[in-house]
Amino acid sequence: MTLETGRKELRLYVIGFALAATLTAVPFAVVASGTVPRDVSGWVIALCALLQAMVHFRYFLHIDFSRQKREDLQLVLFSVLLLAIMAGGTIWVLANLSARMMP
Amino acid sequence: MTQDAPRHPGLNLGRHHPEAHAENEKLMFGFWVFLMSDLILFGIVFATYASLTNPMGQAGGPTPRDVFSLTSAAMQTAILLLSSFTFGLASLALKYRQPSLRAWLAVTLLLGLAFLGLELRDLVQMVADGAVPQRSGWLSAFWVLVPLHGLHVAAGCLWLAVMLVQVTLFGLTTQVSTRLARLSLFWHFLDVVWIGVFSVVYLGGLA
Amino acid sequence: MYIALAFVMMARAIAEAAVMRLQQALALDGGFLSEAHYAELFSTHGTIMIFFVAMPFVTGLINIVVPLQIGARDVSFPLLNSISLALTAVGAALMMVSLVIGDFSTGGWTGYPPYTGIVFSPGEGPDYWIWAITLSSVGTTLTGINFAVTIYKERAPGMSFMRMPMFTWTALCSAILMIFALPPITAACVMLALDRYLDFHFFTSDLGGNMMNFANLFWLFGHPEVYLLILPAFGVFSEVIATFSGKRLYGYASLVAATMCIAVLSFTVWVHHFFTMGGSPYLNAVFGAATMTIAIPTGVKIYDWMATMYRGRIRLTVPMVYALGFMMLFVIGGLTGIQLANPTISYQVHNTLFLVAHFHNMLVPGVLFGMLAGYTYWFPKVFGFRLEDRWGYVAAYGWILGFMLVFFPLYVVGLLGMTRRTYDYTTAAFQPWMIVSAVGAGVVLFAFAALVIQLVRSIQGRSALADTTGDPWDGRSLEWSIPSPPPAWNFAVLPEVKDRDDFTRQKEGGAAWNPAAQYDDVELPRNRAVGVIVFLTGTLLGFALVWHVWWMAAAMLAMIVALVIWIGFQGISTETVSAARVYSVDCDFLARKRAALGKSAASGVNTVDPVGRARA
Amino acid sequence: MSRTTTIGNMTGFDGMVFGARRAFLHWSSQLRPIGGAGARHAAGLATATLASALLFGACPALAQDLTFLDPAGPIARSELDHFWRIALISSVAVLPVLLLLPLIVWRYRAGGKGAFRPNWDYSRQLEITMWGVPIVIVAILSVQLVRNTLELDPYRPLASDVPPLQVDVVALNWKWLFLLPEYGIASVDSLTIPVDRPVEFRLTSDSTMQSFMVPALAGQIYVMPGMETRQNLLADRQGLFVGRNTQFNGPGFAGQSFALQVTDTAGFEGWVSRLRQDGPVMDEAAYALLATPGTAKDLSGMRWLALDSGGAFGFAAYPDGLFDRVRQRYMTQLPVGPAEQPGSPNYAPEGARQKDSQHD
Repeated sequence: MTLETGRKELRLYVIGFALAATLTAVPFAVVASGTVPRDVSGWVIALCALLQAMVHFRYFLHIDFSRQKREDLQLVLFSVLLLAIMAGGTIWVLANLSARMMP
Repeated sequence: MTQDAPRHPGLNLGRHHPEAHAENEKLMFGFWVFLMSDLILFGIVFATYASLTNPMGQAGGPTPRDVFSLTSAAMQTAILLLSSFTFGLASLALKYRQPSLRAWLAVTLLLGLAFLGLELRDLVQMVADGAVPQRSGWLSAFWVLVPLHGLHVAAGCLWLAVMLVQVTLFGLTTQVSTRLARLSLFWHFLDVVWIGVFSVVYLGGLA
Repeated sequence: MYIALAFVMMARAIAEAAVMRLQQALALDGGFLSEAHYAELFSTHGTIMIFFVAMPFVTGLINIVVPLQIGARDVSFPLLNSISLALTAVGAALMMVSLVIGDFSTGGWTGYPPYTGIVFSPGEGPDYWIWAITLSSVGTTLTGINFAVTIYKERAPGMSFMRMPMFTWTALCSAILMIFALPPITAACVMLALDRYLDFHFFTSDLGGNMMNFANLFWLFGHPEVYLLILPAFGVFSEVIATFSGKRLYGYASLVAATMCIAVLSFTVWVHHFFTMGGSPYLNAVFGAATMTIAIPTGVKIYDWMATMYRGRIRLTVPMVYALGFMMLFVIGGLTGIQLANPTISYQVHNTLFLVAHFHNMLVPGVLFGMLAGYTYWFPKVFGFRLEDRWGYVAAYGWILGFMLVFFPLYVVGLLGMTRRTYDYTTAAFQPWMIVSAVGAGVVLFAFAALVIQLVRSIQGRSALADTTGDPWDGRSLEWSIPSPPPAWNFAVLPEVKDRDDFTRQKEGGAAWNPAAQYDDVELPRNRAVGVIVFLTGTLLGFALVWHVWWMAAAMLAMIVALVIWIGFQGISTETVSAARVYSVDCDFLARKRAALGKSAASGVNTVDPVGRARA
Repeated sequence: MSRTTTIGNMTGFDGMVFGARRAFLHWSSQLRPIGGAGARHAAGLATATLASALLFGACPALAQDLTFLDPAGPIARSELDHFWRIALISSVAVLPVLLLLPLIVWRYRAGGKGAFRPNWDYSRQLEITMWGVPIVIVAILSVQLVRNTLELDPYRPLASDVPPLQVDVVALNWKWLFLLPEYGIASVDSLTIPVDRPVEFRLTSDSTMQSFMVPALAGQIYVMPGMETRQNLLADRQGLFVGRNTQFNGPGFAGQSFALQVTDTAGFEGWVSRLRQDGPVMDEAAYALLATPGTAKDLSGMRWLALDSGGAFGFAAYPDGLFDRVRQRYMTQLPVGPAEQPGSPNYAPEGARQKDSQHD
């Protein structure tokens, strides 16, 4: 049984690795090709980064929706919320101020 | 705490150490909290970097296109991702008491050092090109953001080396196992941060 | 053995208190007596008051009270705790060193560049400010982690989140703020340091630096910081008001919700500190409205406390006087806060003494009264004797009166356009108000002296003031169910919690002060010298950085890394207190307790033989 | 400037302060019957409070040159109205505390008349009121806030038949330099503007971050090196007003204020022509001298056109494009060292350095 679970867990790591590798390769390819318009490539990069971060949390850091892991999930989600407020807010505020002060 | 207490995610201690789970609940949770605090720190530096990545912040100095190499960034990314995977294998080896544990840890350490070597090479090249932090606000932010991650990786490598020694000296005691579990969190977390680095700094700068 | 441990704990608590008192005395001195180094004084006053008076006071109180309230033996990570304490002490030590060697910053507690940059302040002053704050902010982050884990993982069986005492709730929120709000100031300070030391360009005027980002980062920390300080004070008031009204806390769920709302909202309002920077009206309006939103949960809290007193039986003890003074004065500060949340009003009164009066109106009644109330309230728990009343009342009324005299005039002169941080002025109309304010400062100084006298007289008369029962106020939460001072293991047996006011439930149901069925061995962490080493290396590191002594800085850094690795090779060292020892101490206490309650000393105590059943 | 307005405005505020004190007095006098040590202290406290009331009362009525409380333009007036409106609306939540708290303490003191209900800890109606009323109040306040903020954006040009007067402001340590591009004149620490004509300030700093404020006419706005902020205002009453920097920037900070004279058009024209006729021409060297740290008084020995006894002076002309050049200095590709940044203690402009070397 132990061996079976072990193999299953190994498979999860392999899946995670494969997904992460793909999600890395796509944006790199997009940028390397140089043919994709800038705003499109920006969205691709952002989306892939977000997905890959989720892949890492799911397959490497073992965060999921199961009951025992809820405390950590809540912690991570709360942190991400604050991160969004703080980092997003900083970018917004500074862009706004700079636009008003550099005619 | 009983043995039925929820096992901490990422804590692959296996059935050999039931009491270790209880003991480590708070250590692991505390480490998660620390990582989240660290995440905010990185977020702040990222936001600062983003707000300085514009012509005003670059002050007529070098731009991302002048100093970044997509190939080098891709190599670093690949190495770090691979090291994350090998650490995962080490975690499994730890959980199932396989003798390959030390080998996987050593491989991870080597990959980490290779990553640092590549990053260092890039930074040296940038200095040679005059892209020093004193040149512009944008470069200042770059020189804080990327080396900050590098410093974390270096700390992780040092920690790995210490753990290799401890595994050899003490064997897989509870303390050593749980330290390895926390180190694995740290290592995977650094890879998550690196996703941000290569997306925002390298791909964002070169797109 | 336990005496030794208790002694160490007490010595630490006294050391903490001594540091706090010393700083406080200094800050008052600085603020009111000397005019020669005015700029240096307002900078040190602000920095010390926020970082080295309010923060350690709050941290210390949480440290002592939370483990007792949740029925735990200690915080989760005692070693980490001593390291954080050491780092805070490092910051305080650097502040003290700056008095003697060199000058401190003149840039205020906010230290805005480019004024504090190398171009305009080439001296060592801002470096002291930077390192004092950076090192202590790291300590505070670690403290926050420790508290959060303690509250999450160390609660006694049965104590669900909704059964936690209010003070513990506020401590949890405060810990969350420590974890998430401190990184911005650490980052901002390090960036400023890089600007000053290595000619980076984060906040410089030239080469693409953006000084507006410093204000942004500083207040990203600064606003949560004030809630970090004020929430535990709210917690203290919740405990004090419920206890001295002899009543369950009204609207517990509301208070919890309000506390959480405040903690989260505090991250969404930082721009109101620089409405006048010239942001677009949309930006300002969004953050202005967000700021006002915080008034909702805060108002709810005030009304909840009033409802707690309603239908209660109010005892006007010293902590209660602070609580009432707080509520009356705080709403006035709240009103001016609502006004300041309006960008258009902020245009007029920002940087004037109106603003200064406002934030002192929040921080003095809010934080300081809260901490003094908590100090008076929990003092007998920690030291085994109460504080003497007479000087306590003098101090409390003195603080309230002094506060009004000092700060109400500042509101007026602020509206008249008097700027903060001016050491002189030419408008004669300001003067009468400033005289009133100075008289008020005298009263505050007197109130502080009263606190010192109170402490001295209480120590002198400690036998008369002794608290043999462990429950001097007819308290409601678990900390009052154990002896004062608590033994090193706090609880002889970890309690089973069944209610929000569990101790009151026990007392009413006759279940209080009964011996446990079974006593177990207790493992306690051994005291280690790590804290002292961190303190010494940290202080030397800071000093070396301020004075550019690179070899020393490098050596200290290397020492810290070596220390961390060395700790890694040490086992967790604990010592065991035997069940018999725990049992006998508990029996002593219970016997005393029964004697005090006038009950038969024999009943029940020896009917079971717990030691026999103990695992040891 | 009418004193009545002043006093009228102050009543509300004094009312607030005195109201609080009265409530406190009331409350503290309640302590007496509660007995114990409290009573004696309460008596002492009441005396002390009374003494403080006398002190407050003894303060003379407010001086003539009132600022925010006696506005001389529509913007500041709107801000002041807003100030009182917000205070009034907020009082709906604040006053009950000040009034009810003493009552509750009195009625439910130990030994008092109030019924003791130790387990009463929830009431649905009360909960709804406690959350509902503040939410409604804050909603109303927010509407007011958004409206007022959008209306009084300092960048928004003011509607008027007359074209606005352009004034460029350079913040120096520790003085204010005003440039009037329309007329070519410049002045330091003193400015005259015509009544009923909008003024559009463009502001930058050649030093640290500062804050420009004329409380009688509008609020303040930050002024930063390399950046340009704006302030639009209008004076509808003649008089002499004070403006100043409110952001601490070193030893001369306390003295960094300026006189703003609002006159009729003739008075303004007279001021302009006086500067044009009698004022010297400001050249680069003169600007470098101006920019050196020090207050205007420190420069009173210069043979420039003195405008008042406070050290203010004026110029008939200033170098072309001075404002933009000052701003652009920090936006180049080159570092600007301490020697080139006015306001730095190490500031050493070319002119001053040459003078030094001549002395040697």
